[in-house]
Amino acid sequence: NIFERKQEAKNPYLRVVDVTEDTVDPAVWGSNWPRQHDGYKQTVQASSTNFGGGDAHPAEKAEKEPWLTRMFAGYAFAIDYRDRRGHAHMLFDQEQTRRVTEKPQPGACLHCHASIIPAYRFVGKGDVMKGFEEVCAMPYQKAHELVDDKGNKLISHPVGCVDCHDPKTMELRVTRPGFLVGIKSLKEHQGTKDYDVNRDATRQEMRSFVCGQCHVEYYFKGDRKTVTYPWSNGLKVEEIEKYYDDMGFTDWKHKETGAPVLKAQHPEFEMWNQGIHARSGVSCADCHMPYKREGALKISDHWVRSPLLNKSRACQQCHHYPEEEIQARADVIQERTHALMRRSAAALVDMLDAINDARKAGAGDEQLKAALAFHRKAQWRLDFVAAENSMGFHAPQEAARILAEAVDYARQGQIAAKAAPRAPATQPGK
Amino acid sequence: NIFERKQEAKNPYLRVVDVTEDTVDPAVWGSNWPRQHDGYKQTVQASSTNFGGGDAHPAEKAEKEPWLTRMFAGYAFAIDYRDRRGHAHMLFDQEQTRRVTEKPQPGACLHCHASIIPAYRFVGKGDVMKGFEEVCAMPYQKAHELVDDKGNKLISHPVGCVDCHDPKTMELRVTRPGFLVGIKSLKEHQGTKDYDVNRDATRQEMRSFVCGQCHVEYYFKGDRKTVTYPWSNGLKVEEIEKYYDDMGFTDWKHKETGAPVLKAQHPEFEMWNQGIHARSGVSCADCHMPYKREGALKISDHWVRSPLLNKSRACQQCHHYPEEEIQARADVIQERTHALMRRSAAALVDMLDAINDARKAGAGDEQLKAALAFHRKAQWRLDFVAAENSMGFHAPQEAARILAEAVDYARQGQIAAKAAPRAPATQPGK
Amino acid sequence: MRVLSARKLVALVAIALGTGLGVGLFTFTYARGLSYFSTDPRACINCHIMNDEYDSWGKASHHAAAGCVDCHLPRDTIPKYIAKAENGYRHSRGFTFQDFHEPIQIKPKNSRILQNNCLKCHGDLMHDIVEGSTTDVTSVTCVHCHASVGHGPTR
Ligand code: HEC
Ligand code: HEC
Ligand code: HEC
Ligand code: HEC
Ligand code: HEC
Ligand code: HEC
Ligand code: HEC
Ligand code: HEC
Ligand code: HEC
Ligand code: HEC
Ligand code: HEC
Ligand code: HEC
Ligand code: HEC
Ligand code: HEC
Ligand SMILES: [Ca+2]
Ligand SMILES: [Ca+2]
Repeated sequence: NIFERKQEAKNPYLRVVDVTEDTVDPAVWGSNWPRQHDGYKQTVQASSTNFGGGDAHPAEKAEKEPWLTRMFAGYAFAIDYRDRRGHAHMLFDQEQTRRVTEKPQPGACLHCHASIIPAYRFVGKGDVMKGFEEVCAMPYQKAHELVDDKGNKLISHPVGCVDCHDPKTMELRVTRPGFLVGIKSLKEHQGTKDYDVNRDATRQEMRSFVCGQCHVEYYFKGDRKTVTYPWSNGLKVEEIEKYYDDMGFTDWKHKETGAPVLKAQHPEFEMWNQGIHARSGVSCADCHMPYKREGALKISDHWVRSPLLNKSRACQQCHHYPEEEIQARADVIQERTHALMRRSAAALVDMLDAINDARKAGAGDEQLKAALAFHRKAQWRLDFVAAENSMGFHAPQEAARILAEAVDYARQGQIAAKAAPRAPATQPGK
Repeated sequence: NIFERKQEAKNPYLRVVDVTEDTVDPAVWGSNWPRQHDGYKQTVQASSTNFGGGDAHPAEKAEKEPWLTRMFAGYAFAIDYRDRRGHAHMLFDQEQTRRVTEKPQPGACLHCHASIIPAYRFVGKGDVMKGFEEVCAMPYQKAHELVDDKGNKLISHPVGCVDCHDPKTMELRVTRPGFLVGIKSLKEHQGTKDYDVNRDATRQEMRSFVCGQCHVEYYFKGDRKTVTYPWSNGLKVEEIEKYYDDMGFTDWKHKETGAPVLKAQHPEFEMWNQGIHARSGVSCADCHMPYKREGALKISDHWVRSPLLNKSRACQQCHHYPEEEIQARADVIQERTHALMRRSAAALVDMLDAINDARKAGAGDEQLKAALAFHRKAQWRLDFVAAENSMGFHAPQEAARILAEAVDYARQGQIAAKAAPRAPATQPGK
Repeated sequence: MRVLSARKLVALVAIALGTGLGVGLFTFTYARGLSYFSTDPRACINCHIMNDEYDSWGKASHHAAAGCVDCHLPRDTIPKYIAKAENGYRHSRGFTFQDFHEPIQIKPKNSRILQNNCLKCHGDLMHDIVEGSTTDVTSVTCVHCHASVGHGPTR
């Protein structure tokens, strides 16, 4: 046993097969790096925590949080919106969601749900950026069925080794066009010109940036539905809001109130950035892919999942407290956030009711202008925390701040709706 | 166990003078412990930070936060309410405040502003608890002028060595009746019977409890104005609120709205208890009295002040970041809290306006019942954070949560006031 | 191997007794259990499992002032060898069966040894602040504030 262990310490990187930019199948890489591949395969497993996703049959979020249905009235998310689960399922879950099966979606969706760069390269005839833009603009089904010259399907795997690793050096790298462009615009805003993430980022930064490729707020820009990260004013909730407001962007018209509202999607990267862990240089991988020892080797656990399922490695490397204490700390943060989320949701629903009442009494868009503006602001904030997947853990005070603002705007919207002049056209002298 | 050194019970300090339970003058103790006394004397110095008190002429808080005047309408705090400063000033500042010079106050005030135990003992004829109750019930000036049998003034020093140290052993100890009783009721609530802080607390706990003697929320109980810490339901803002609600307690009737409101005073101990530092066993003294090296000795810095004036000792032993980074972290927390405080204050003022309008339009207490209940809840929460002296630092997410609730209740109060039936007596058929 | 002094021999017996239980001498000698006699920090990394601590020790403030045993083993002879036997047994066992908690965490008893060793070197300076309590449960431990002296910051 000890003999074995001493041997292991010697040569970790023996390659038995060649991997290239086109090797999307993780099993092939697995011949070279079986330990990482073993971990990767575990992401099919069901697993869940108090607030973390991961069940074998992920529940509709609206089961636990019924107000979501009203918040998303008129949008695809009202039809089907489930808990997330492991990486192995990402492509399947997207294919199956009624948001895709019942609503037309663009190829853009695939940007984060598949090992897609070879497809972009193929369509762009070598130019990944061009291919990316074209695939985004295709209908979802057409994009998904793309084949190469030999008739082989180009898109068939969820996120794989090639999406995060350079096949030659195994170094981390960012491949997603959305992130490459987004981080550049952010750095420019912060005063750094011509930022090239694969050239300029530190290794520790890369341990978060590879995740920031997908775990971010996005929108589809223009008619060609280009996946875009709205970061050119910064990453905070009000900075992103300003981005959308300035360009007059809106995701959909709310079915109950008619307000032009926004959808926030999984802003983990943005939220993490506001927290103390990010400030301290603690990366996504530190918690979600902690080192684990296999014999004499230390490897990154490629079973990406909730760190609360793995507290000894994920947290105790830095926090020398018993596991129960670590869990309790996370609980305090998440429960505070959850209670505030419910509070904001109640305020939002009251506002919706008030606007509906005003409409019934005859108030029109003009009279409800102020109320609808509050609706947009309140909902954006509430959704930003609700769609973020750590229930406030990634930035506890920031999450609470955002929810406090959500409450304030929702209640002000309610007040504005109640104050809106009723049936104005028939009011004389005004 | 055999390799543990036997603890020596000998008295370690070289003493040149004798100090007893009646030695309230720190200068006398200073002959034995000149280094600690030197630090103590520094507390006369002016010093201030972004949000920390300490100027030579402390400003009226309402200069920076004008809404305070409306929040305190009808109460002594509307007349004169300043930034705190160093311990050396506490007795003088209390004598001078217009809250004392223009309003009748009880002897209870002295509990936390003077080295008062000998006075309690004298008045109680040896029974400190009895003396405490009697002094509380006296008028302020009478209590302050108490003399002993020889005609010497009993109350003439701010907090001194004897208030925190046992003169025989120099061990930390709690002397304040308010805390002794309060912590006992808290422990009982938590399931520990007959808790005696001086017997049962660990040394590390004592490093916070000595501060918790005064840096706490309190009220004067009953006609005899007994200083009481409202902790028998727990230390959280809503637990203390429940305590007051259950007993029907109210500090004053708000002058504008007539709501029966509460005053929160410096709940540092309570807020700290909700934070991650307390959870990690980091005591008040760790940050506010860090160790410092003087020649061949390491001692506790008795210049109790803002840790942000002393970051290298107060923070950097545990957080190995440059001072600017430490300051920046505190800034982020305090600025978030401050912005939320302003937001809650705006909501509170809107609510006051709405209630005033309703009253002008004829609504009475009965019609405004709901609004006034919201006023009480909102103001209690806002004041809890505003009166706490760390601008959220002691428990960042908790402070934000409390303010989120304050906003919610204030806006709901505004809504209720707007909805209150006007001039109801004259409305027919309703 | 050099001729052992009588004192060391006594100690060896103590260790061997501890180690013998369930582990066997193979582990002990192959993994250089004898390194427990040494005050050379390199002795500790005969187990690669100690590599992290060794590396971080080398970068932390004390590597010129104190070696592993200065902090982690009692100074007095007899207690020292008892601790060596106990820890030697547990470490060997742990290394063989790989059944210990990771990350490795210091045991309460070894924490007290550590605290005593801080005071061995710094006791004079600490006189005023630790008076009346050094290693009892209610004491203020040095690592509460100085967790990084041995192995650099952990977070
Ligand atoms: C300091 C540790 C830490 C860091 C750093 C961190 N996270 Fe997390 N993350 C957590 C915890 C704890 C949770 C809550 C898990 C739960 O509720 O079970 C979480 C939740 C999540 C979830 C939901 C997991 C689930 O099981 O539902 C995702 C997705 C996520 N984080 C992604 C990220 C990304 C992307 C980054 C970097 C941008 C990041 N995290 C950085 C600790 C961390
Ligand atoms: C190519 C896009 C992509 C990348 C890159 C990516 N993720 Fe994910 N991640 C997803 C998607 C999509 C899901 C949801 C899958 C589902 O629900 O079917 C997901 C789910 C998760 C979950 C939830 C797992 C569970 O069991 O509930 C965690 C945690 C997570 N990701 C963390 C990370 C971290 C950490 C990184 C970087 C090391 C990362 N992700 C990189 C797209 C990505
Ligand atoms: C910028 C990256 C990105 C894009 C673009 C993206 N997703 Fe996702 N998707 C994720 C991540 C990350 C998760 C996991 C976190 C979560 O569930 O919030 C996820 C989760 C999901 C899930 C599982 C949970 C749920 O929402 O029910 C479905 C289904 C899904 N996405 C469908 C889609 C569809 C349809 C589109 C296009 C309209 C799309 N995704 C576009 C990154 C993306
Ligand atoms: C979502 C991103 C992601 C995917 C997908 C991914 N890895 Fe990794 N991988 C990482 C990160 C992050 C590290 C840590 C690298 C570092 O610290 O520089 C890593 C490290 C490694 C290492 C270096 C040794 C170690 O364990 O730290 C190897 C080898 C490796 N991965 C192989 C693979 C293989 C094989 C696959 C596919 C089965 C794969 N990776 C898929 C993110 C990923
Ligand atoms: C690589 C180091 C590292 C890892 C891994 C890590 N943390 Fe932290 N954690 C820190 C640092 C650094 C701080 C900030 C305080 C400081 O500077 O000491 C912190 C702060 C915290 C705080 C207090 C701040 C807050 O947001 O309330 C909590 C709670 C916490 N961590 C929990 C966790 C949990 C749970 C995990 C595992 C899921 C974890 N940490 C993983 C380094 C880490
Ligand atoms: C982890 C460090 C830490 C701990 C523990 C801590 N504080 Fe503080 N305290 C601070 C910081 C930082 C501030 C903000 C100072 C400023 O704004 O200048 C502060 C502010 C204060 C202030 C206002 C100071 C001023 O200059 O205006 C008081 C009073 C105070 N704390 C008392 C306490 C008490 C009592 C306890 C224990 C119950 C405690 N603190 C625990 C760090 C701490
Ligand atoms: C006997 C009551 C009492 C005790 C005990 C006490 N304080 Fe105070 N403290 C006060 C009062 C009263 C003031 C305000 C003095 C003034 O403004 O005139 C104050 C002011 C302060 C300030 C503000 C200093 C400044 O420069 O702005 C800090 C910080 C502080 N105390 C911390 C502590 C800590 C830490 C402890 C325990 C080690 C402690 N206090 C123990 C009553 C007390
Ligand atoms: C339970 C302990 C306690 C009691 C009782 C108490 N104080 Fe204080 N007082 C403090 C502490 C602690 C501070 C410093 C923190 C602050 O300013 O909020 C303080 C600060 C002050 C200050 C300086 C700042 C300001 O508010 O202008 C004045 C004046 C003052 N108190 C007067 C009084 C009066 C008058 C009473 C009686 C009605 C009283 N105190 C009762 C603990 C107490
Ligand atoms: C507000 C509370 C408070 C007051 C007033 C106070 N001390 Fe202390 N003192 C402490 C604390 C807290 C410690 C740290 C004790 C510990 O860690 O056990 C301490 C420690 C000491 C020590 C032990 C050595 C050291 O520096 O840690 C001496 C001696 C001492 N104080 C003397 C004095 C003298 C003399 C005065 C009056 C000039 C005084 N103290 C006033 C709180 C106080
Ligand atoms: C005796 C040790 C100690 C001292 C002194 C200390 N801290 Fe901390 N600090 C901690 C611990 C422990 C945590 C919680 C994270 C963890 O468990 O690693 C923490 C967490 C934090 C955090 C993140 C949590 C939050 O509330 O957002 C900040 C910021 C922070 N400390 C700042 C400071 C500042 C500023 C000071 C000095 C005024 C200070 N600390 C003094 C030990 C300490
Ligand atoms: C200056 C004193 C000092 C020296 C020298 C020292 N250590 Fe440590 N060691 C510590 C401290 C402090 C801790 C942390 C204890 C704690 O967290 O309570 C520690 C912890 C450990 C741990 C447990 C891991 C953990 O983080 O709790 C191991 C293993 C360890 N040391 C091994 C070594 C080895 C091997 C050497 C020599 C290469 C060494 N130490 C040298 C002070 C020292
Ligand atoms: C035979 C292999 C081996 C050698 C040689 C070794 N260690 Fe360890 N050590 C381990 C293992 C395995 C653990 C984890 C055991 C556990 O946690 O139960 C450990 C744990 C520790 C711990 C923390 C756990 C505890 O018992 O408190 C310390 C401190 C430590 N070792 C110090 C040392 C020092 C100092 C030396 C050299 C004098 C040394 N080790 C030599 C294998 C070894
Ligand atoms: C073998 C003797 C020895 C032991 C054991 C020892 N030290 Fe030291 N320590 C020194 C010497 C020598 C210095 C550097 C000279 C000086 O500044 O006094 C030093 C410096 C320090 C310093 C100042 C430099 C720094 O790292 O910040 C601290 C703090 C310290 N020691 C704490 C500790 C603690 C805590 C322990 C126990 C975990 C410990 N020491 C164990 C000898 C020792
Ligand atoms: C509550 C926090 C705390 C605790 C507990 C603590 N220290 Fe310190 N220590 C400090 C601070 C702060 C300094 C810096 C003093 C200065 O800069 O004047 C320091 C400085 C030192 C120094 C360096 C003095 C110099 O400037 O050379 C040594 C050595 C030291 N401590 C050893 C210890 C030992 C040994 C213990 C345990 C008995 C201990 N400390 C417990 C906070 C602490
Ligand atoms: Ca979006
Ligand atoms: Ca009060």
